[in-house]
Amino acid sequence: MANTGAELSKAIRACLTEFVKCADELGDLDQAIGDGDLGITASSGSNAVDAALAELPETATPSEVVLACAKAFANANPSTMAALVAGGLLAGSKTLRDVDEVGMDHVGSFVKAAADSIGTRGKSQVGDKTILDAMVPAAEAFSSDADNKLDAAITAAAAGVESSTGLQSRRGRASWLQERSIGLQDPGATGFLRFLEAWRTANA
Amino acid sequence: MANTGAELSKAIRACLTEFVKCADELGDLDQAIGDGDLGITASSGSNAVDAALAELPETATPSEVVLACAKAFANANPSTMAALVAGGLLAGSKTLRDVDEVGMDHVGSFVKAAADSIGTRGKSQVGDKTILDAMVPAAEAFSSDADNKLDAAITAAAAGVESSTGLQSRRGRASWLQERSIGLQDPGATGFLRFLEAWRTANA
Amino acid sequence: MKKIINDPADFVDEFVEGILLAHPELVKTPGDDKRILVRADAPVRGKVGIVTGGGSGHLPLFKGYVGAGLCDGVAIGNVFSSPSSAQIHEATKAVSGGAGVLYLYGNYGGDVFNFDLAADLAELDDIETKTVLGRDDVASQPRERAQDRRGVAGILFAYKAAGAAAERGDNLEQVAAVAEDIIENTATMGVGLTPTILPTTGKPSFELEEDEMEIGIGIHGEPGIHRGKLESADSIVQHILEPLVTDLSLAEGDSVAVLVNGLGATPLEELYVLYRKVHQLLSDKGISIAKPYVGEYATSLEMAGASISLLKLNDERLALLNAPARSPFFQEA
Amino acid sequence: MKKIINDPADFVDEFVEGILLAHPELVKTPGDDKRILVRADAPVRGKVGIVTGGGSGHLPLFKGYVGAGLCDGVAIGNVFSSPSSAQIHEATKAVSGGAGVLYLYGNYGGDVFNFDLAADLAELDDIETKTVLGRDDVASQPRERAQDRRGVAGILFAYKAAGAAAERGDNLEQVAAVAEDIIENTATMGVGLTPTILPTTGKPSFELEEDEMEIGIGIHGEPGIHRGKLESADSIVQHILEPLVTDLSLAEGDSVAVLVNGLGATPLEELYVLYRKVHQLLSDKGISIAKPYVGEYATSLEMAGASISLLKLNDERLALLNAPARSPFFQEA
Ligand SMILES: Nc1ncnc2c1ncn2[C@@H]1O[C@H](COP(=O)(O)OP(=O)(O)O)[C@@H](O)[C@H]1O
Ligand SMILES: Nc1ncnc2c1ncn2[C@@H]1O[C@H](COP(=O)(O)OP(=O)(O)O)[C@@H](O)[C@H]1O
Ligand SMILES: [Mg+2]
Ligand SMILES: [Mg+2]
Ligand SMILES: [Mg+2]
Ligand SMILES: [Mg+2]
Repeated sequence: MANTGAELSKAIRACLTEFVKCADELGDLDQAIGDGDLGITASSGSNAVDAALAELPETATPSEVVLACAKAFANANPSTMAALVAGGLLAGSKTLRDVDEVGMDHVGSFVKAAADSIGTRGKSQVGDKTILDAMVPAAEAFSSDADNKLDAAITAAAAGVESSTGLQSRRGRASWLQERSIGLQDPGATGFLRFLEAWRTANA
Repeated sequence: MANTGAELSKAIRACLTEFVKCADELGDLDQAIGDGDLGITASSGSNAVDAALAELPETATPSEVVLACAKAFANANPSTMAALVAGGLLAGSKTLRDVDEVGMDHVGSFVKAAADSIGTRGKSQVGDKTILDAMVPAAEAFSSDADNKLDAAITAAAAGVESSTGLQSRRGRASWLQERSIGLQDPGATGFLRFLEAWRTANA
Repeated sequence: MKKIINDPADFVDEFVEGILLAHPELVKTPGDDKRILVRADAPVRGKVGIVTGGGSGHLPLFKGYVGAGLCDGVAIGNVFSSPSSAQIHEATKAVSGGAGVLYLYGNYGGDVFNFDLAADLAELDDIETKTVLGRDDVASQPRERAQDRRGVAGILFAYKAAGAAAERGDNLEQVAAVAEDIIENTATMGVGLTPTILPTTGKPSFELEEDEMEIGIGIHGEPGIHRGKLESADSIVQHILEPLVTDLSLAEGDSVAVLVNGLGATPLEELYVLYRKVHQLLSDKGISIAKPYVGEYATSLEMAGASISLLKLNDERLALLNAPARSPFFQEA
Repeated sequence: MKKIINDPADFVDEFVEGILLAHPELVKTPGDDKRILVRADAPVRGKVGIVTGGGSGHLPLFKGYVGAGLCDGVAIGNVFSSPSSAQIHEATKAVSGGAGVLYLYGNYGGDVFNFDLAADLAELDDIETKTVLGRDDVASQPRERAQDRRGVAGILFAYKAAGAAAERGDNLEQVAAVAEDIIENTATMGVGLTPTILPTTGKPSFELEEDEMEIGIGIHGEPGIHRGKLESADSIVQHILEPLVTDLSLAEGDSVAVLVNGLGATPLEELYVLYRKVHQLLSDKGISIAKPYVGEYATSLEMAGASISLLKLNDERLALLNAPARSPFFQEA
């Protein structure tokens, strides 16, 4: 598998069509532990990205494609997730500088760079019960020598979501719940997992 | 039957104990056609009258008893009914000036004077669907030569309540309903009827 | 009934006490009865006094309009019910500065009968009074019976103008004429979405289905002129504005004051959505808005809904609206 | 969902348009994006600019505090969600008078990350920025983690004081220090009775039983510290006031500003019932109220509930609160 910018753009748009189906689930999870707007961030962010990609010229490089995603997602429904993911995509896009065709071997470093950016901006780390609890193990799976790296990343992200459910939230709105956050599933981490699953359904 | 001021006071207090039981009914009727506060006017007005009468000296004349009722009722829960009834009682009290013992033959002119005062202050007459639709026929019955004047007045007031239910309201809040007031029972007229009935239950 | 109150029977006394504790430099109670509030500097010698009053549950109406350039005193009834004539009489004495007293309040039977009684009592004290009734709710009676309309939020304009006239030294007749002029040129209509619950009875002030609205509803939940499915903000404005424009015979080139008033639970955001459409529709007709008010000016406790009032302006009316005024709830600099 | 709106997706744009139409002499939008409002006279040359912002649904917060003696500009997000960094950046440029810009807003992740990004962008334009976060909700974190508290109604005090400091000519560092000083001495706690319904999703911001209240709830419906049966107004004040007094280490002889703030649907009458008890309890402790505010200052659309904020005063803080200010929603003469 190797994608030009145009192919990457197509794959992202196919994935998002699938991904937005989980908007209600994310909204409900965020309702329980936060403010309930993650469903809107997911759906309006996806729509904005889709529209931005539709406007890009065929000749856009993978890095330019990711940059367009970041800007669109940041401005669609600005929020914690929007700002952190946009910052993560910006950081990720730098790992693709000068890359014309993205292959499976680029994904691990891309996801890791994005996760690092989120951790820095959000002052957060694995175990804080955030998106990082799914992202960091997934990044490792992408960099592993698993046969099917996407499957391995999905398994790892799902395990991260599950294990973090038992933890107390230490970042963002959910942390205000203190002990009461224990047992509730993190919406951001779940969103990341659903994104990977949507990619598999749409593109694998 | 003939009552001194003290006896009149006792009879009024007994009647009011009975009368307040209809407060919810009056409130509900006023809810449908007005603002729903007539139940409060009836109950807090009755309580205030009861308290005022309890404070009067044994030697109070019938006219002084009625005057005390008027003041207490006016200030308890001031409203249309409170102001009109208080004004009516003031006017009625004048018919009892120099009367030491009230008899059945005083009642007709008392009720008529009260009704006249209400009509003047309220710019209203029989057929406007107000308390007058029960009061005026009752005043006539009290002045008639019926065997049991109270029974006759109750029958007349009940007929007035019933016939006015079919009319369109022309005074007070209820008039804002225009055609929609047709078919709804007037709370003020009903209150007057209930007062007579309570008098019979408590004192006859 | 979800309310932040103590014993419902103490509700009015307690919030009035709160007002007195919060704003001692602006309002005071002249005697022991906390249901009577007057300007801190009352009586103002030589100035016409203005007394208003009515039921509670409408803050900032009525207590909120006691202050410099506004009313001088207020008599406060229980929730949605009139103050007593004794209270109105006491307020009258407390604000009388020797130039007479204007009674300016909304046209509700209970209030009228009690103010009339108070006027009789004031006469015995040699205090001259005149009465002007707020009668701006066009939904309550057709134009031919405008004298019988109930008074709602539009009385704000009359307070403001009559207060300014009294402040500049107009005599009782002139102040009453100003108030009457404003009221004749004011038209209001409301829309209700959800009722308030009366604190003492626990009952709703009216009933509507989950998807319904009522146009023309009164501020105590009195029935309006149209009940139907809840419509968009823009079409609500369309329903309401046309009758107001007709009622005031507004025409191209006219200038108005607009009051978009929240009835309690409706967010300020929604009031501005309404204002936007009012502005657009009036602009389309060539009518300009020289003075906008958007917010809660006359409420019905936690009722959801709003009202729109128009006042046809001329130079005199606008100048009176723009004159300085200051109460705990209303300021014009 | 009973709301007076048009398409929920247009809600924010439409009410902002309403604000602009109603108050053109006070606020303007510097470019095409109506989500950015600034003082009509912005940029004020030589003055430190103050930019705030955050999600919509809290009127008069945040847009309401743009004006003379207050903030200079605001970036407006969707309901309960942050404005974008691009919008904050544009507001920054529009108010920059050459003396730097203070970012003063509530401590919410989405806002923080977007303001931080905007600060990076402003640096590229050679505009110096500093950030002070409103962090007054004592229910959201214990005193030891006061830096992580969320910001609620108490930010009003910081706007007022920092705005006055900027107006009198303080430099960026000084204005930021004023804001920080105020926030460190402000403590707020709220109580929620009923949720708001989010216009776009139609869902409630939180859920409570018919007879329940939640103490410590946030203005987006974030969970508080105690959920239980609805209690009387007086006992609600008792629950809330003690933690505030402790948090600020208030003692006999101290003087405070008090803000009793309605969250949307709660009537002004009820706020005064709360104020009454606050006054009584503070008096009992020998603490005097030098500056009371009672009304809706930071809401959550039509949520029922209230919050109480205390600011420990000294002469400097009180003078800054009393300095003149004027926005469409807030005036100090
Ligand atoms: N400081 C942080 N670092 C990393 N992830 C965070 C942080 N704060 C929140 N998150 C993630 O963001 C998710 C919530 O996103 P969102 O709903 O956009 O937040 P908000 O509504 O508070 O702006 C959480 O479930 C969590 O995964
Ligand atoms: N102008 C009037 N003349 C005579 N009776 C009237 C008049 N207006 C109202 N009423 C009577 O008063 C009753 C309502 O009383 P009340 O509930 O106290 O009025 P409100 O709540 O409007 O002050 C009506 O049912 C009617 O019988
Ligand atoms: Mg969220
Ligand atoms: Mg009634
Ligand atoms: Mg009444
Ligand atoms: Mg959010």
